[in-house]
Amino acid sequence: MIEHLVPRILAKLLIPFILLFGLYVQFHGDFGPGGGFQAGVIFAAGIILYALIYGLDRARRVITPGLVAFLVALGLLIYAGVGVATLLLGAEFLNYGALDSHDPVHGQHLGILIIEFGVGTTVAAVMITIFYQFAGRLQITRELESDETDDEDGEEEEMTGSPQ
Amino acid sequence: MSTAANAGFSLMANLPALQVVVPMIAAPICTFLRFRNGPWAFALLVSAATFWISVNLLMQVLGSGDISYEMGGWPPPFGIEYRVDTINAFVLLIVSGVSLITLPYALRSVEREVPRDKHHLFYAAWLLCLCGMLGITITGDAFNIFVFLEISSLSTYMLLASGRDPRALTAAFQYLVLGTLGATFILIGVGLLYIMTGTLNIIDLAERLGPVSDTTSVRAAAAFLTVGIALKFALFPAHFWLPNGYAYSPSAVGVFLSATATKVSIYVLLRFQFTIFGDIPAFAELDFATLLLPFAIMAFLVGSTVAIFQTDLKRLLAWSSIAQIGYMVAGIGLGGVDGLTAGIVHLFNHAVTKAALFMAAGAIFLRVGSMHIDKLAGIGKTMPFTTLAFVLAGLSLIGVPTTVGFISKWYLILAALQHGVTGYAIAALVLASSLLAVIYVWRIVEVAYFREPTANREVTEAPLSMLLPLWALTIGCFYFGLETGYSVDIARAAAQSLLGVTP
Amino acid sequence: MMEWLGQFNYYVFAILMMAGIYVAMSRGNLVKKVVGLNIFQASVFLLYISSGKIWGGTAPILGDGLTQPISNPLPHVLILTAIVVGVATTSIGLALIVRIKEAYGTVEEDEIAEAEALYEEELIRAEEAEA
Amino acid sequence: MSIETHIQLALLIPIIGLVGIVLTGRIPNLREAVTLITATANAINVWSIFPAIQSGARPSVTLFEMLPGLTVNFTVEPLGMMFAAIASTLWIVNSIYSIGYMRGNKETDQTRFYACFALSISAAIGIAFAGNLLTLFIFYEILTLSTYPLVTHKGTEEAKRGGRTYLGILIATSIGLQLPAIIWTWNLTGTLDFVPGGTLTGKVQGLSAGLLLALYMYGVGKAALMPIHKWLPAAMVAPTPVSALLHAVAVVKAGVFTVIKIIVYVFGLELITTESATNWLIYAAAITLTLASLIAMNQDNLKRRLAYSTISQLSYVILGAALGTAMGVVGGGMHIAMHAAGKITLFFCAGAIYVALHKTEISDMKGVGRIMPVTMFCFMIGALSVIGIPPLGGSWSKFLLMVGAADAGFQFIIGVLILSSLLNVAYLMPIPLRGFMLRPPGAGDGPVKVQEAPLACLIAICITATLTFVLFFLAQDIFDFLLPITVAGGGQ
Repeated sequence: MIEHLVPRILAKLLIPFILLFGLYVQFHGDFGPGGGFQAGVIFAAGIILYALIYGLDRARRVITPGLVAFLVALGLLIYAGVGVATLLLGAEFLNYGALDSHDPVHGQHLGILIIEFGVGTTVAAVMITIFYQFAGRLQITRELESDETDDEDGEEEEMTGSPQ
Repeated sequence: MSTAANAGFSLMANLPALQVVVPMIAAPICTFLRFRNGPWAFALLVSAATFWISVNLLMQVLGSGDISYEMGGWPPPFGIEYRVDTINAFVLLIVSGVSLITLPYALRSVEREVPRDKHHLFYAAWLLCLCGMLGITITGDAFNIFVFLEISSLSTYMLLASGRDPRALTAAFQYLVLGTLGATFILIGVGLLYIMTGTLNIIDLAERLGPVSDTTSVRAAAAFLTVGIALKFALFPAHFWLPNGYAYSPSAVGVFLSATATKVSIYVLLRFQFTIFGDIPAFAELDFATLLLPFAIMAFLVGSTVAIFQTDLKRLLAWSSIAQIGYMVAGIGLGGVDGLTAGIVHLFNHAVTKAALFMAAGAIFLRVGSMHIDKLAGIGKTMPFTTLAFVLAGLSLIGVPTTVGFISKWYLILAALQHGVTGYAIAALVLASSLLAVIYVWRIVEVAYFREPTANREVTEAPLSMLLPLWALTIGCFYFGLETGYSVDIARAAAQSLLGVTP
Repeated sequence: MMEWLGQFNYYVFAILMMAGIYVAMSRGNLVKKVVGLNIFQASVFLLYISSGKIWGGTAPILGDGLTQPISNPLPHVLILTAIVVGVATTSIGLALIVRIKEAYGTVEEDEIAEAEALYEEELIRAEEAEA
Repeated sequence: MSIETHIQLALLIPIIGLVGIVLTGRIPNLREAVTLITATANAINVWSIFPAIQSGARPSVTLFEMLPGLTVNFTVEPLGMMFAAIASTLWIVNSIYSIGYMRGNKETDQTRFYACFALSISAAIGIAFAGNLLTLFIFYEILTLSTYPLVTHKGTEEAKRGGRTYLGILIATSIGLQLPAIIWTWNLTGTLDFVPGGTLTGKVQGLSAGLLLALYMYGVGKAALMPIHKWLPAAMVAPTPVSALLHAVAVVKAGVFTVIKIIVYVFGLELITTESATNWLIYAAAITLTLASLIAMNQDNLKRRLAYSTISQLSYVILGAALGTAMGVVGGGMHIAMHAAGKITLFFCAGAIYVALHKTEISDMKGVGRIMPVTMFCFMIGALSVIGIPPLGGSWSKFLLMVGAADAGFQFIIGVLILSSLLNVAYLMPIPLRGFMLRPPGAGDGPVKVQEAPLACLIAICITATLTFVLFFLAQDIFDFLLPITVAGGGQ
């Protein structure tokens, strides 16, 4: 782990604000520019910057691959959950007006916020998963080569060699 | 499905939305299930639910005409409208039916061909693919078709590459490149239509296209759309990705995709050609469907001839799929109520026949371990039921009477004969290519029954969980060949509704 | 003259589209194919966005008493989805390339074809040895 | 039980028999018993319909509607009745013969053999009773597919190649030519039903009539017109009981039966006689007639010679139908019955000789008559019937064909028929004569040891030989029975 003093300090300063800005964009998407997709990507950029500076293993301990996989599914379920909720309240699928029976505009406001939050979670989690998978691949191929070299007999390794 | 019946939630009113949402929600849940056979059982349950929904939708449409469902409460020209009429209710039924019949079969086949730790991801991708295809079929919004098309294509790439065979990776990549090209062409086509008319709703688009239809950009849009869709269902010149894709992917994927993916893309072609560009005078003489006719004829001639020389059973079936797609497009190209009925009824007939053939091939792969034809020597004796089912489904591929294939051939030739001398030529070519089908089916019969089994490992009969769906489909090949009340009547009604002809 | 200037975006779209397709089709290296696909998709984004722009239109945020014309927000929303689709396709494409690299040791199409032929012979030989 | 249930039973009994055979596959004796019981039950049931048809009734049963406007329907008329009666009666005789042959020859897979047999008979009866072209086409295809496992029974390389030609030609002609013809007719007339007096009259003229007829005649591969006859000799690779029933009675007879039905009930005799474009069929049949007899003369293998003789006899029936006159059609119809009895005897004898002496080539059949006197005597009777010598049935049908040719004004056809009968003598009579006159090689001049075929085979051979004799006297009844089909009204 090569010691980069300057980037580490800067990262320490920047990352919290990146994440904060991501959340800001997330929750001001209804009346200003912003919304789930952009916020998710900004949030993921913060995590990936952390991983770049402090190394993949530290980042993996901060946000474990298991959690990320769960977040991907959770985000989509939140999105669809709002839809099902409006269904249960008697309106068409994803008709947020029904969320607040006596003030449809407020209902829509609430609905769009939750939906955007779901989208934000999924996008952030997907970006992080993509980064983990591709970055993690280097380690797996290195382990793969090390396995082949040390066990000489090398029984016929499966061609695809896709360990998970 | 929720059972709460409070505050006016009625299951029946929201069926169109549930048709797509149920598999969409099921996919992420499926990634959580890690216990043995968990994802499979969940996927089966969800497929049964989707099948139940599509049956109800079809009954509602046949009962009380087209259904229009405003997604999110926004009225049609602005919001996304799910419009269900006879043609897409029929395709919905085919897609969810095939998924329901393939999953029980897929249990043993996926267990052997897909690494254990990827099962939950495999079935999640399966459900996403199902959700994508159902979405394409049900939505009434042009851009929404593109989005669902991408959902189903992305999950198809994942399904193709999930097997152990490294050749599936290159096949999946090739399909990815061609599929993305096709989808983006469709995106350009829809974009140009949006620029000219300002709306994305299909019905609204059809009305607004009248005045602007004589401009080059609308013709360009029609060209982009036709080429893009042709790429998606592997019409002849753009068919390279299909043989490797279906041959080297896990057998269950081959069964599912061969019976549904191309059918949905042909439905999209029908939707664009007839609902949007159908009644526009500018397109009357430039009718894109008839432009596809020469490609369709090339498809079933080349498809059948190449299928004869294949040494891998699944590649042989994939090439025969290319030929059968040629029949569907020929039916659509011939136009008229008979032509369209021939095309639409062949969607259903080919789905049943090809699913049965791929299931038999998968069962043989499970036991023999290889798809090379010489390895199949003598399986007529060691795997009697599977091989008999394969031969019977092969008869339906040829179009022997009492099978579904015969019904499609009957309507196709009837449609062809109404086009004068060129019609006779087309009819002759259709029959010539079904005779080619006789050759490549009988090649398998001769290998299976007339040669002594060479594989030294004793090859036993396929497990019951695979035989039952296989035989259900084979009997279906004959039942729907005799009792055409369902397939032909619905196809004719769909053709009439597409052509705007009042029955 | 003004006519040509107004359609500048669409000319760029056409050029980018053809460039993207050419690269995707002709290049042997798989990564370059994915790059070509991305160029091609980017050109489509340009088509949509430039069709939504209205001269002098501001961002479509409903404030109080908005008098200025607003440029059409719909193409932007559509392209947001198209971008996500583009990212998804690229990530799956690259994942496949990584797996192909591991399986065949190369990303050049012709070398892959050779490796695949080799794999098939080996498969047949393995079956013969076993039969 | 009403006539309609009898018709449905006629189709169902063989299927029930099939299931019975498959279930009792393990126990040969029980399986043979099931076959015999089914055959007799089927014959009784089919014959029970006979009186109603004789009195002029045309019972009709519609099973279900397969395509909008097209139903699977069975209507029994005299020609169909006769064909079904022949097929079911000879099924009994053939079952007796097969038991002797299969046991004598120790053949394998006998269960599959009997099961496919039952299915083929059911298909043949289906063709006989078919009420429209679609039903006929369905059972025609089922007959082709159910006879394929019989033809390739031995499973040898040679059987595979024979099966390939057999299936190739039959499927290619049926799907390639017959199906478009049917759809073209459906397109022209809007109906596929068999209507006495024909549905095409006035709807098709000149060249297209000739073309449609060509599509039909070369579409019905089983009628073995010259260019598409190759499958018949190729199918001789099958065991003899298969060749006997299928190629002398069920399969080929289905072919010519379809030809007559199409000409009488789809084209209509009036269209055939007036439309000059359809006369090509008379010349095609005449050519097939003579050419097949010539080829038969230099065939050394007994079964191949009988196969080519069948091809030429089939063309007699086609010729009768092609003439379009009442006498010609009835003569053709009657020839189906007469030839069936005669030819099945010849095939049975060929099989018996193979089982007893393992001889297939005619050249080494010298003195066989002395070793197997009964078989060779019956062979002679069968040969005489096929040639058309008076005390045997074949003579009547040839006589009627000549009268039909005279009515139609084609005098040279009478010459062709006479020439062909002489050729028949040339290729059939040498076998019994060499059998009786010469002494078997290697036997001294003392009495020759008699080594007959198994008893079951002998019984079957004698029954069919006497049948040819009995038919001679029944010719008048068959004539009166078949005449109504040629009348436009059809005795409705």
